[in-house]
Amino acid sequence: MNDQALFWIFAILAGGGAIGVVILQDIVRMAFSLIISLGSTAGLFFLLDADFVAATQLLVYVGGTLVLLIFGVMLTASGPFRRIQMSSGETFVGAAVGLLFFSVIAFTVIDVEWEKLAASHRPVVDAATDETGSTSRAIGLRLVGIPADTEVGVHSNSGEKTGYLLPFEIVSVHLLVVLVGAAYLARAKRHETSEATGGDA
Amino acid sequence: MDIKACLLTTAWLLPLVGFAVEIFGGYWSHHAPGGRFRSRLAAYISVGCIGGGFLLSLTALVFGVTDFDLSLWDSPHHASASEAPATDALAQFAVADEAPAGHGGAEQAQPGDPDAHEHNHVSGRLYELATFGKIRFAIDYYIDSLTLVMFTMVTLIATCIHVFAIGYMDDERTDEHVDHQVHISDGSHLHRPGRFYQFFAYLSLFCFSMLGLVLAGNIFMVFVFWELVGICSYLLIGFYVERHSASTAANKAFIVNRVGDFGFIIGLMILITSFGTFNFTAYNDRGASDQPGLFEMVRDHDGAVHVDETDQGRVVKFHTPNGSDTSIPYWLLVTAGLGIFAGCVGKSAQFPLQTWLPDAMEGPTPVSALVHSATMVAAGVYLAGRFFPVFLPEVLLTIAYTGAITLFVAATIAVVATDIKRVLAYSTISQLGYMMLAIGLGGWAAGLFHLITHAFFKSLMFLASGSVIVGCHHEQEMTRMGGLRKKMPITAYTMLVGVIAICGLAIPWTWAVPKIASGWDIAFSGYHSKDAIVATALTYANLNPIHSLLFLAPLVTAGITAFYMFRLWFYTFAGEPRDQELYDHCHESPWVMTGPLLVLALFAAACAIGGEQGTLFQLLSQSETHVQDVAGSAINLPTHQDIAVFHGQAGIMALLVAGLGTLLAYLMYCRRTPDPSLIKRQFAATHEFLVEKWRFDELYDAMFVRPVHVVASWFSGFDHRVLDGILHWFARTGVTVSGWDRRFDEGVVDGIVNWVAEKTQEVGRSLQTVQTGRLRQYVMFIALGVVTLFVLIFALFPET
Amino acid sequence: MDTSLTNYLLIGAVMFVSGVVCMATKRNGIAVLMGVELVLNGANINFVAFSRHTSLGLDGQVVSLFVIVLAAAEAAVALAIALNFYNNYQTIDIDRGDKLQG
Amino acid sequence: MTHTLADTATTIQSTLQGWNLSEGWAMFLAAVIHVALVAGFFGLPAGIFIWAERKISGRIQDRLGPTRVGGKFGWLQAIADGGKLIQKEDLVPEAADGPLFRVAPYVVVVSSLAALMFLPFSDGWIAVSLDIGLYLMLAVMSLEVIGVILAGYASGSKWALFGGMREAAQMVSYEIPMSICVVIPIITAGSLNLNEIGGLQSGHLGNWIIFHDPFSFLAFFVYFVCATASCKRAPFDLAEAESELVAGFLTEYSGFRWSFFFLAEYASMFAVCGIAVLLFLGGWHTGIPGLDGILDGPRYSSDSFVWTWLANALGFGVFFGKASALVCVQIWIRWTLPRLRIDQVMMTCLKYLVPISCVLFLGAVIWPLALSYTGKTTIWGTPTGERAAPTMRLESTPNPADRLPTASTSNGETGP
Repeated sequence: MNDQALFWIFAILAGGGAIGVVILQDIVRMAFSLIISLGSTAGLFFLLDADFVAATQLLVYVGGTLVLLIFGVMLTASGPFRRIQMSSGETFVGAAVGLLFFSVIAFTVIDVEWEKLAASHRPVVDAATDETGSTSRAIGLRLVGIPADTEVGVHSNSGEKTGYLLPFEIVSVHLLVVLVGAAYLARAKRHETSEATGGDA
Repeated sequence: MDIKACLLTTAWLLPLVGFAVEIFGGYWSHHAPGGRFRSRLAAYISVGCIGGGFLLSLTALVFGVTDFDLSLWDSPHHASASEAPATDALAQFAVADEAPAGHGGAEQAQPGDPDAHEHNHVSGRLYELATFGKIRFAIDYYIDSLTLVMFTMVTLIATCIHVFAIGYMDDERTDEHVDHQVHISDGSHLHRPGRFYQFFAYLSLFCFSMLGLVLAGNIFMVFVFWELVGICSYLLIGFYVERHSASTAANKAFIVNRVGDFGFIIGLMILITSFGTFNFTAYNDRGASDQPGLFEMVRDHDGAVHVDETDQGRVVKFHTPNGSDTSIPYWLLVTAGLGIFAGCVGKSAQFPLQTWLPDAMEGPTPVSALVHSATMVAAGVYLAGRFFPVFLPEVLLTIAYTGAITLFVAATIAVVATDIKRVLAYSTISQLGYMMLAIGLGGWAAGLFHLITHAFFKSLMFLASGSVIVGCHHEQEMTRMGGLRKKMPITAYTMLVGVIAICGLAIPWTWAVPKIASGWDIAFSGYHSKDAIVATALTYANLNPIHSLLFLAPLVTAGITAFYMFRLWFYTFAGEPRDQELYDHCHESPWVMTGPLLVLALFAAACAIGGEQGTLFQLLSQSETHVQDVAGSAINLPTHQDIAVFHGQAGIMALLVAGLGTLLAYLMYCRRTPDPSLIKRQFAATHEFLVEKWRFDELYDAMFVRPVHVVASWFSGFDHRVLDGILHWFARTGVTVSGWDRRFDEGVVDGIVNWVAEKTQEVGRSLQTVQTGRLRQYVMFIALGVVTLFVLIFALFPET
Repeated sequence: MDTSLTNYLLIGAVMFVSGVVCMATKRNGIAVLMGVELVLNGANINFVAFSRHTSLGLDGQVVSLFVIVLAAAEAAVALAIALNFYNNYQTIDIDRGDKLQG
Repeated sequence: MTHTLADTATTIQSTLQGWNLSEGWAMFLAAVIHVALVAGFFGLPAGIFIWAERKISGRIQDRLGPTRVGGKFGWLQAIADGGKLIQKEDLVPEAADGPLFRVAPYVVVVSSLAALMFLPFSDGWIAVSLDIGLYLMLAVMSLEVIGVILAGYASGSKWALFGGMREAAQMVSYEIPMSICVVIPIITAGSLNLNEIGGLQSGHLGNWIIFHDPFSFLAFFVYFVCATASCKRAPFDLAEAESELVAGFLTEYSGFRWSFFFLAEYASMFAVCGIAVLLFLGGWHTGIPGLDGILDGPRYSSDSFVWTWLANALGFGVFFGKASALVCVQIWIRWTLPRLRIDQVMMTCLKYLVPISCVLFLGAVIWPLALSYTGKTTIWGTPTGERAAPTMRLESTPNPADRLPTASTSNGETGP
């Protein structure tokens, strides 16, 4: 029951924040509602027992990326650009397409009966996490190339899983490239962009 | 590596350096400081190179004298000569005559013993270019006393000539050189930028090639540098390309040489294919000393050739250390020798290929001097000497006769020539004939001895004539000169030295008081060498009476030589000036030209001191391969004893004849009794014949040129009608076919391509409107696209 | 007890769609970036939800980690680009940046 | 959420459920009570430090500092200030963006106080014990900057805007070396769990991670600099640089919203210093071998509640003392060093701290390998395996990582 309650709180905050980003006109308020949305997404991750992902979401996304975005907002949103009005036609079309799109996805989501999947593979993450309920060690091992949950043997086609060492390395190199690239793109007085990247890295 | 080899290699490569520097740096020296006149830098560079080469060769010579343990003053030759009094000469000759084979035995001790054989040359490998199985292409060197002497001689003379050329070619150091002998259509003279540095670059290359030829240790290298020498002579003879005569002369020299080289190549091919090696001898200095060389294979240490009678006919068995009985047919070896000699004929202008040399006078005089004395023609004689061991008696006989004919013919032509340089040219030919004759007669040392001495006095005389020509403002006709000795004393008297040297005049103490002063005649170099040759010829004639002609020809020619040489000198320097105006304007040449004259005069006079007991001769005879008579050949080659026997008589005869010739010349051209013009009128036909050089050119014209023209015209006719016809037909067909092809192309292919292109363009234009460049619309399209896809899928597959 | 997978997916759908709409309607460049972040997060929610409820296992979480990190990188570069855009056009309205239209 | 440690939240909830309330209500009440506890309990150190700062600065400037309120030490000064601030009117400027302006202080104070939830004051004395506690703590603390930026932006004044932007830049850049330095003790201890890291440092001083190897020793100081910068303390207080920007992002604030910022600042000071103590300075251990031995017994054997409680109380005292000492050092620095320029701040971070911390990190990674040639796992400290391990880990089903070859490489791996 209490997870239920927490879920609904976070869900409403996340969805509402997202919709707020669309609806609001003031760029700064959009940013704020985005923060709310992403932060409560972190909450949802907690409810999904993905504590490490949740913490990362907070640290990197909310603490890094969004600060970055707001920073950009501050740099650009001088006077006229705080609120750029769009024609009502656009608004209407956007809303229509959005609703269509949402209906499509929602139809799919509801149409598929996930219970089969869910029922069959219940204990995966429990097995992967250690008894403290933390997935951090499992994920870390996975990132250095050792799939932890194969040891438990619960995982299907567990035999040849080799983890994520290569993607991990690739991503780190990619971050370095981004660091350089951003530092180059934002020349002169705007070092901050590149630093933020480093912070996330 | 042997010290001599080091020195000589350096001396050999120095001129190449000079050549490279001048050719590539020439433009720079063109613009060197000094206004519109170019700097003498190029000249200094090449003089430095060749001079340094001379010093190095001299050092090498000194080393050689010690290394080849020359016992100069008590050599067996000298001993035998000294204890062979003229009185019992005939008796000893009789003994020699009865037992000709004994000479070989008596001789075996001296050059026969291996260590002496080891000591008289140094050969090795500088650099290996490529190896194909057994055949090695390599830069080898073969150094014996001949090589050393040749190096010293060539570099010394070349140095003098370079220095002389600095003065002679001085008018080339300008951007506006006027060539007075070239008339352009509008009657004016040709104006061209001077070619000072090119000239010296060519000279350097020339010396490089000649030295390379002398140093060469294998046939391959010999051939390469042989051809290089030919090229350089071509470049230098045709130096004034604008003059038609010069270019034709260059072509003539080149083509005639090709004729000889044809035989030469054949000879080389035979040698290579049948001996399987390029090398002259096995290496004894550095490099793999595995395979024996040509010379060792043909003759053993005693100089004997093993001839066997097999069912294939006569064969020459190779003399190999491992005793493997490989052999070459006798006639094949003879052919090889003849081929190589053909090459020598071409290079050193022997009968019948002598015609190019006089025309080579078209080149600048220093070039003539170089060509005539040190490099070009010397190459032929040197090569004949070098390949001496390979020559079989038949070949030697051919060489001897060729030399005899050449020397006589050339001398006779020289008698009537009036161009000062042409006289010298013909004299060169006849002197070369002498050398060849000597080699053919087995007087190896004598021939090369004459080569060296002749090089000195002939270069001297050419330079002197060059100085005369410069002094007389490029007037070469002797008939217009006269009495110049007052105007240019140095030239005149140095020339006189040369003349005396070539005529072989001397005060023969040997004959007068043989006991005390044997071989100590008061004489210039020419006397000794010619004397040696004539002595050899006399001995030969006595050993083989059938070939007495080979003795008469040189003897007579000695007289003729003396005649025409003094004629030349009297014409030019003595008597009264025939052309007053010319006489007034002529002047003595600057020191840069007279200096070399003096140096060369010194050498022409003194280089052969002591005659056959002198240092030079001894040096040369160190590297003489002693040859034994081939069994079954009718020829008996004279030995040193025999020559020593006849030496005295030969000397006297030669001297008398020469004196006669001199006297006649004096009477005719100073005393005018008998008047030469009278004689000319009386023997008009002969004179005409001689002036036309025995009509050799006409003969060749009739024999070769015209037939070739006729045949060529036939072929050209065939070409024009038949071949061109066929070709044209093909061409026309091609044109028509391609016409169709073109129509197909333009119509069908291009049509398709253009159609596709247009369609693509239309589609692109229609799609252009979609690209609004607006990000948000793109996103909208994406979303709509997804939705539509979804709807489509569900419309098409409702059951899934 | 657990909330069903469907709810999470629906939340993800909401975030995704609103992100798309945000991208499609907002004229402010930064706002478009926010839309992108929303889209990525919607996807992330799906990943994590699947990793919790289906055989995807921890891989889902790992993938979402990668997504987060790369999103940060993307944001950095995109923001740098946006600032350059602002410097060159003196506006952040991306509709001005239609130089590429055909 | 699964909790292995019986932390306060679950204790309260279970007790409430003991009074047969429904689970939902129990949890709700538990949350309320918990928040009250946290706010009150963590507000306390903040108040103390506010007072301490005034006294210390007074001493440093050769003044007496506050003397009036509450006796000659003025120890009620903080409370008096709070009272005054609460009475003030809550002003929102005309140009400000109302809602954001109002909400910003809450963001700041919530994030900095919530960070304290993951901080163990003694073994097991922790609000929420997570296996990734440290990570989460840093994450939550990094949210504080958002509030500051919003505050600076929403005030609608250029001073505030500049302050906010400087804060953003400074925060985002100083997070890099700070997190790298935090990673060093983590790889030494092999755990993200603050409680566990603290428990590992029992025994004599050599067991403190700061003395584990030269790199962690240097890392402590780098971390301390970054921490000072990340809670906007002098000489890095560019965000509220009185001399240039009137009061930075605080310019437009007054009353209790302003006091929230103030509270948040001191709370986060205490938080970062607490992290420093736990990561480097041996947590709640005294560093005296005998004493720690005595205390660790009851501390890790949960048989007798009272002794455990007493031992933990002692540990709390030790921990609090260490943390307060560090805070005092920060105060001392503030009143000693002049303020840097913004470019100097940036340069310090990017050109010096980042490379230094990277080098230290590499060194700390290579250190065990280098040591492994000497056969020892530490230079002077007791090998971690033989130290007393926290009991709450004892009844654990051995986790899968233990059976993996790579899991036991770092010498911080805990075994029973």
